[in-house]
Amino acid sequence: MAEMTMVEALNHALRQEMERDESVVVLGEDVGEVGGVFRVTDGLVDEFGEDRVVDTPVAEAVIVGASLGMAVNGLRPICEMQFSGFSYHAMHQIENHVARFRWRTRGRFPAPMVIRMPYGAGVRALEHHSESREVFFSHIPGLKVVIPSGPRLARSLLVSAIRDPDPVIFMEPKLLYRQFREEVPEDEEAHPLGESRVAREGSDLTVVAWGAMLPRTVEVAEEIAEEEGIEVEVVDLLTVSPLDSKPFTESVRKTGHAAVVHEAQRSWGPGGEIVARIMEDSFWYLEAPIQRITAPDVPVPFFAREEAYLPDKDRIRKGFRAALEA
Amino acid sequence: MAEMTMVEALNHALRQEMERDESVVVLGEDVGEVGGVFRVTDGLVDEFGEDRVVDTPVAEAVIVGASLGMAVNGLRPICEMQFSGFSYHAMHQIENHVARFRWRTRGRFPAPMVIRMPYGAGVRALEHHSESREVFFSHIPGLKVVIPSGPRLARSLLVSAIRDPDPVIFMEPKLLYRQFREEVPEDEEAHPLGESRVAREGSDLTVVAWGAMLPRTVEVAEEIAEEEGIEVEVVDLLTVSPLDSKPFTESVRKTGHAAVVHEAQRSWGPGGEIVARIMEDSFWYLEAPIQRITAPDVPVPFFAREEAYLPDKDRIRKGFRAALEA
Amino acid sequence: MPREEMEVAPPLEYLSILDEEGDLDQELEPDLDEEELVQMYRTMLRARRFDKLLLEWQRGGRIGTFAPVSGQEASQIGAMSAARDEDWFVPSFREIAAFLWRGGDPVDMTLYNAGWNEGVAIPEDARDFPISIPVASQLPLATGLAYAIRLRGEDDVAMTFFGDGATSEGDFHEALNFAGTFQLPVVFVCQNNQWAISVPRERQTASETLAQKGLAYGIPGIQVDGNDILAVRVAADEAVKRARAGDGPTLVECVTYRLKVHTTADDPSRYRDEEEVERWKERDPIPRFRRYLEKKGILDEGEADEMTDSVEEELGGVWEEAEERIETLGGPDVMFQHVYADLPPHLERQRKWFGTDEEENDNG
Amino acid sequence: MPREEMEVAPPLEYLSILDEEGDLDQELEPDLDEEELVQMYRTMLRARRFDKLLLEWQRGGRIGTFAPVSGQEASQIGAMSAARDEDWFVPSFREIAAFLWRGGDPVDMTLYNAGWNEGVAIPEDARDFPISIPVASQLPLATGLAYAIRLRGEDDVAMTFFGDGATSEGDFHEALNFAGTFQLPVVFVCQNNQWAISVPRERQTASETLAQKGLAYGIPGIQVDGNDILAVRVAADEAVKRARAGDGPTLVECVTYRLKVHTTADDPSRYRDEEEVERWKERDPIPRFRRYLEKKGILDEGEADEMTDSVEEELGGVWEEAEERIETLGGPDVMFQHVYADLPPHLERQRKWFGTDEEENDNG
Ligand SMILES: Cc1ncc(C[n+]2csc(CCOP(=O)(O)OP(=O)(O)O)c2C)c(N)n1
Ligand SMILES: Cc1ncc(C[n+]2csc(CCOP(=O)(O)OP(=O)(O)O)c2C)c(N)n1
Ligand SMILES: [Mg+2]
Ligand SMILES: [Mg+2]
Repeated sequence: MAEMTMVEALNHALRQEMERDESVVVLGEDVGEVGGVFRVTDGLVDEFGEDRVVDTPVAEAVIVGASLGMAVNGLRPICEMQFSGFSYHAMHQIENHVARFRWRTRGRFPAPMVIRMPYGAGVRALEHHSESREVFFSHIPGLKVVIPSGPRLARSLLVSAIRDPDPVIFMEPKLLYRQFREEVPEDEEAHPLGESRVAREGSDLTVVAWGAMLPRTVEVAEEIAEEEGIEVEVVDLLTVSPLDSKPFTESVRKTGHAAVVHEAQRSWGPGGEIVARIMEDSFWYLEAPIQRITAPDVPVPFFAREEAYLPDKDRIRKGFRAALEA
Repeated sequence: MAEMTMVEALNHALRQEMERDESVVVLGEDVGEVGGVFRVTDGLVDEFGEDRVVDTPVAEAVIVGASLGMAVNGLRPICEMQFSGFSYHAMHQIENHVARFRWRTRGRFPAPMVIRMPYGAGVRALEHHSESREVFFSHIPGLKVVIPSGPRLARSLLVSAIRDPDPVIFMEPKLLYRQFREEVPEDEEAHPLGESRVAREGSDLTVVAWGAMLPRTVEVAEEIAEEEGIEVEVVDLLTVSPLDSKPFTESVRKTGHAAVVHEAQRSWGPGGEIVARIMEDSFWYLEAPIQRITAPDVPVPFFAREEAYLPDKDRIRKGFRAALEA
Repeated sequence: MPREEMEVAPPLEYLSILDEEGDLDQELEPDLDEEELVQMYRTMLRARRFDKLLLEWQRGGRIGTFAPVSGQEASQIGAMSAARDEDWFVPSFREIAAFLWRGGDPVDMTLYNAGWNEGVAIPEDARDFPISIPVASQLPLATGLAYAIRLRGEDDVAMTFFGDGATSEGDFHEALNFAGTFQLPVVFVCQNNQWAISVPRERQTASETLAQKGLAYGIPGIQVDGNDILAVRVAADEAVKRARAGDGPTLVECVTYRLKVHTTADDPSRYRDEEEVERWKERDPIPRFRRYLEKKGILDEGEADEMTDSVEEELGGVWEEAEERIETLGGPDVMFQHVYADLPPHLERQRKWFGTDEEENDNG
Repeated sequence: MPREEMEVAPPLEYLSILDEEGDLDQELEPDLDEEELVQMYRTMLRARRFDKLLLEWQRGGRIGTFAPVSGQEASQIGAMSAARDEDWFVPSFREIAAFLWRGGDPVDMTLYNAGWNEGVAIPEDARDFPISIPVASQLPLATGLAYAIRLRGEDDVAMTFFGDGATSEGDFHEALNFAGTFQLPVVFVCQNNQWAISVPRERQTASETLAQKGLAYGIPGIQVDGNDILAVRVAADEAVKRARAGDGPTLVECVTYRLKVHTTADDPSRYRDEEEVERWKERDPIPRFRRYLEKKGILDEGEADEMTDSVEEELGGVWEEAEERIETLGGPDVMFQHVYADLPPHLERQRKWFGTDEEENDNG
């Protein structure tokens, strides 16, 4: 066991999978010598060579489209969008082909591939580097969308994503890249896709969160438990799509109160789906309206104001309080 | 007054606006001689010339990006994505620039432009021609998203979209292009953006719909009123974003029951936002869970099965019944 | 400190072998097997005939919109026949002739055109991609196939087809540049049929030829008379050979013509002169090739006519067969197949709406 | 029925005027106003100096990530100085020197780099676009500006900047093709600084030059020594003239070098040799141009040194001024400004969370 940051844990997963299966290849802008702008692919080119760790031209559509071709022809490509803000350049390849190639060929040519992308605000990055658009990908049938909330899960989810028979959008909350370390076992560990988890148990309020919002949500839950004796149950989605809603809809049956925390903009954002699922499964148990604790409906401001944009512990706590009001 | 199809009404709007304001230009694939594959731009090139009605190369990103440049430099471009399924090719231009150019320049260079696109299923079209992804655009701050539900509104909304100081994604439900005619006045008529409307009044159930789902929703409401005396209030969004939620959240305060009908896939789709708004504004008035009546989470099937994919009157009626159960 | 003209490598060529009269440049004539030449001719006839049937079925409401191939048979079969079965075929949406050359089943294609997803089922051993509707979007895919070939040290080739309009898309650019950078075994076959729906070739780009676009990527370009099946074949043979040898991609521009509508939703009388069509009919690739085969004594007149009849007969039963197949197809819940390897729980619930009488809003 | 090499129009040229020793090809020397030459030199110094300050501020945590310009001053100022004020400037993210030539305010740029949206405020009369981070995405925009110019029969020009890496993006392709098709008044200035982050020019594309990519669009291409400000200026003058005359776009490739990090988040020691940097330092555009000015007697050594000092002085107060400005900036609710012309009701409600103590979840 070693203490790893999320970046190291992801690197660990990539290295082990590349060792285990020589059909695994990594491609993207600057994933080679430089090891990716966040160093997630650090050292891989030395170990596995330029043919399996491929620095591509600056061209997102062909990075994704070529990955699909590779997947069809026996490889397991893991491509990187340098930032999620540039994944829109490849949106047509993702929507028109990647998500539905299995379907377009009646199962003949599945697309086992992973599109990795750092996303989210909070690291003083430039414009277009901080969005959180998990909804775009989650709304497209045929894709799986995975968002880890810590190093250990990042590793074990990436392993599953690489082995998955379907295309996976793997969104990495870059705020967590180096925020904390966790023990990550050397031995294989694969967290199944399509299963959310209860990150903290509680009986008074159900809160759904994921990615960079998860740790701060758990922190607030701990604080509020200590200070006020209110026990918040926190559900960490992990796989955003297909959504495993049972853990949180059932939790609501117990708590009667719910909130969702996300850093995406509010309107037409991911919170709506969470609310709707609870509405559909557990309406009769609800004792108060569900709260959405989110970023506002504005472009992510330049970094001097990004902390104000992101839901912080204060806003999360306020949201909890509103959700608890009966 | 003349009876017009939606295609004719849109053409009418374009013609009148081009006459009124010579900075208005139309561009896209095949919008010239051929008048657009659906004939929405029919005859415009004859009247206004090739410089203002521009057949472009097959290249969606530059169609959108160049439109933005035109808008900044004093024109009022109306560009066409031949089908919404190819708007993803331009997603990066829309997300990275169009939606936020005003914001990116602190108001110095606003982007008064319209991106028109036929969308939705039901006309026996080819693959990639039938999706309904209003959520993509609605989730991006800075855009307005408009979807008309009939010829007269299509005309008056397009007029407003063209005159709007902000970029508007104008989604045209092609199932309605020629489905029915309406009186469309010769004289100017502009329906303000950002205002939804009550398409039918009722006191028992609130239903939100838009686009191609609106007429069939109203039909079911009429039938159910006649047959069972149940009065359904139908709210037609018209502007999907920014969302005018008051008409439906207030309606729910009266009816206690609600449903939303959309042809987009269900998960992470537009229904979630409608549910969340009602949850936030009118939870205490809800007597039953809100129903989402939607397409399933699968790619739109080839056309032999598309009728089964789309919510039909039967499924809408079942959804109404579920929403009415207390 | 000079000011000077720069030379551009790689080469850019023009090739034509068999002219409109069926006259031959014997020095350039390829040495092809007689049987194969007959096969090529027969497939051209099949494509032309199938096109006609599809048009009839479309006009009769039996199938939906489709993109006829008539006029482009030489461009497609000349190119496709240069590939082996194990090579990859990555079509656009108009490759009816290439599809038939690959051994594609007209019944499947009819199902596809009648709106049934089952029509895109691809035989287990075929390396054929499905029709690609989004213009140029298949080029990156072909490039990826080729990358995998190269990585594994195999000598397969990926051959991809697209139109003149497709050269304007970003995907064209990114794919050719990627293929050039990694010297991948792809053959890019541009079907320059003069029109992208209503937009003529000259208004698609200011580049004089499409072949020269290869220069932007260090890729050899060759423009061929696309209605001359021998020229297309020779250019494709060279391109395939180059790719197989590890010497990278080629851009082959076939100058041809779309004799019919863009798709059956299109009305070309709005934008092009009948005269232009008539001129191109004179360059029809099929009679030209027939004259060649006759002159070479490979087919005599009787055999050629007989072949036309036999093709007609062969395809005569396709609609009936397709109709029978349609009878056997599943209900609406087929739409849930192949979305994922395993149906996730929420989709399993949604599927039940369609298969059973259950209430719809089962919290799917 | 020939097989033949094809000639490619339009022209493709190479140009260099002032070599590394400051020696001149007098036949090619442009006839520029002395005052302007001095202005060009001074702006190069300002850019170099400002770059250094930004780097210091970044290392000290005062500002965020930025992309230094050092080494590319000639490429940027040579090109930009060919344009008039009324022409449009459409930069990428590294155009510090071009920005200064346009009269941009270093204080604004500092605010921008310190993460304040207020830093992109553009003076009412300036036709300057904001920094464009998504690689190549600004090219379509420039093309649209140019379309509007042409439509109104004006003689302005849009000049847009981008890197070698940018030539791989679909946006590059679509924009150049669009501009070529409509013969628009755009000047495409490629800053080929040899690297796209860690990827060297030779691995970005197999095309021997970037200038030749213009051929794919029927656009004249010229490759110039980008560290030779006279060559850049001459090429840009011609391109601007061509555009202004209605003769369409030009692709100018400036062969230059990024002397510093890609951005301050980058560590070039991981991928490039210090030796390469050293070699390019010898071709530094600033001393080269200084030698030229001195030889011409436009500046003497004392004046040149003095200018360096005065530039240092001028920029010395920028940080303090920026800090003062920051003090005056609004709170978090500034983020609600300029999203729409008028704040929609739901945003008005959301804005209140930030401005007041109201409960957050006000049904925004
Ligand atoms: C990305 C995309 N944009 C637009 C369309 C609509 N469309 C279908 S075919 C076509 C023209 C294609 O022309 P070309 O590439 O020359 O092929 P051809 O139809 O002539 O075979 C267009 C614009 C599309 N299918 N995909
Ligand atoms: C669309 C897009 N993809 C990726 C990036 C990340 N990125 C920023 S700069 C850069 C390299 C650009 O190289 P080049 O065009 O040569 O410009 P230079 O940085 O050398 O000036 C990359 C890949 C981006 N900003 N935008
Ligand atoms: Mg064509
Ligand atoms: Mg560069």
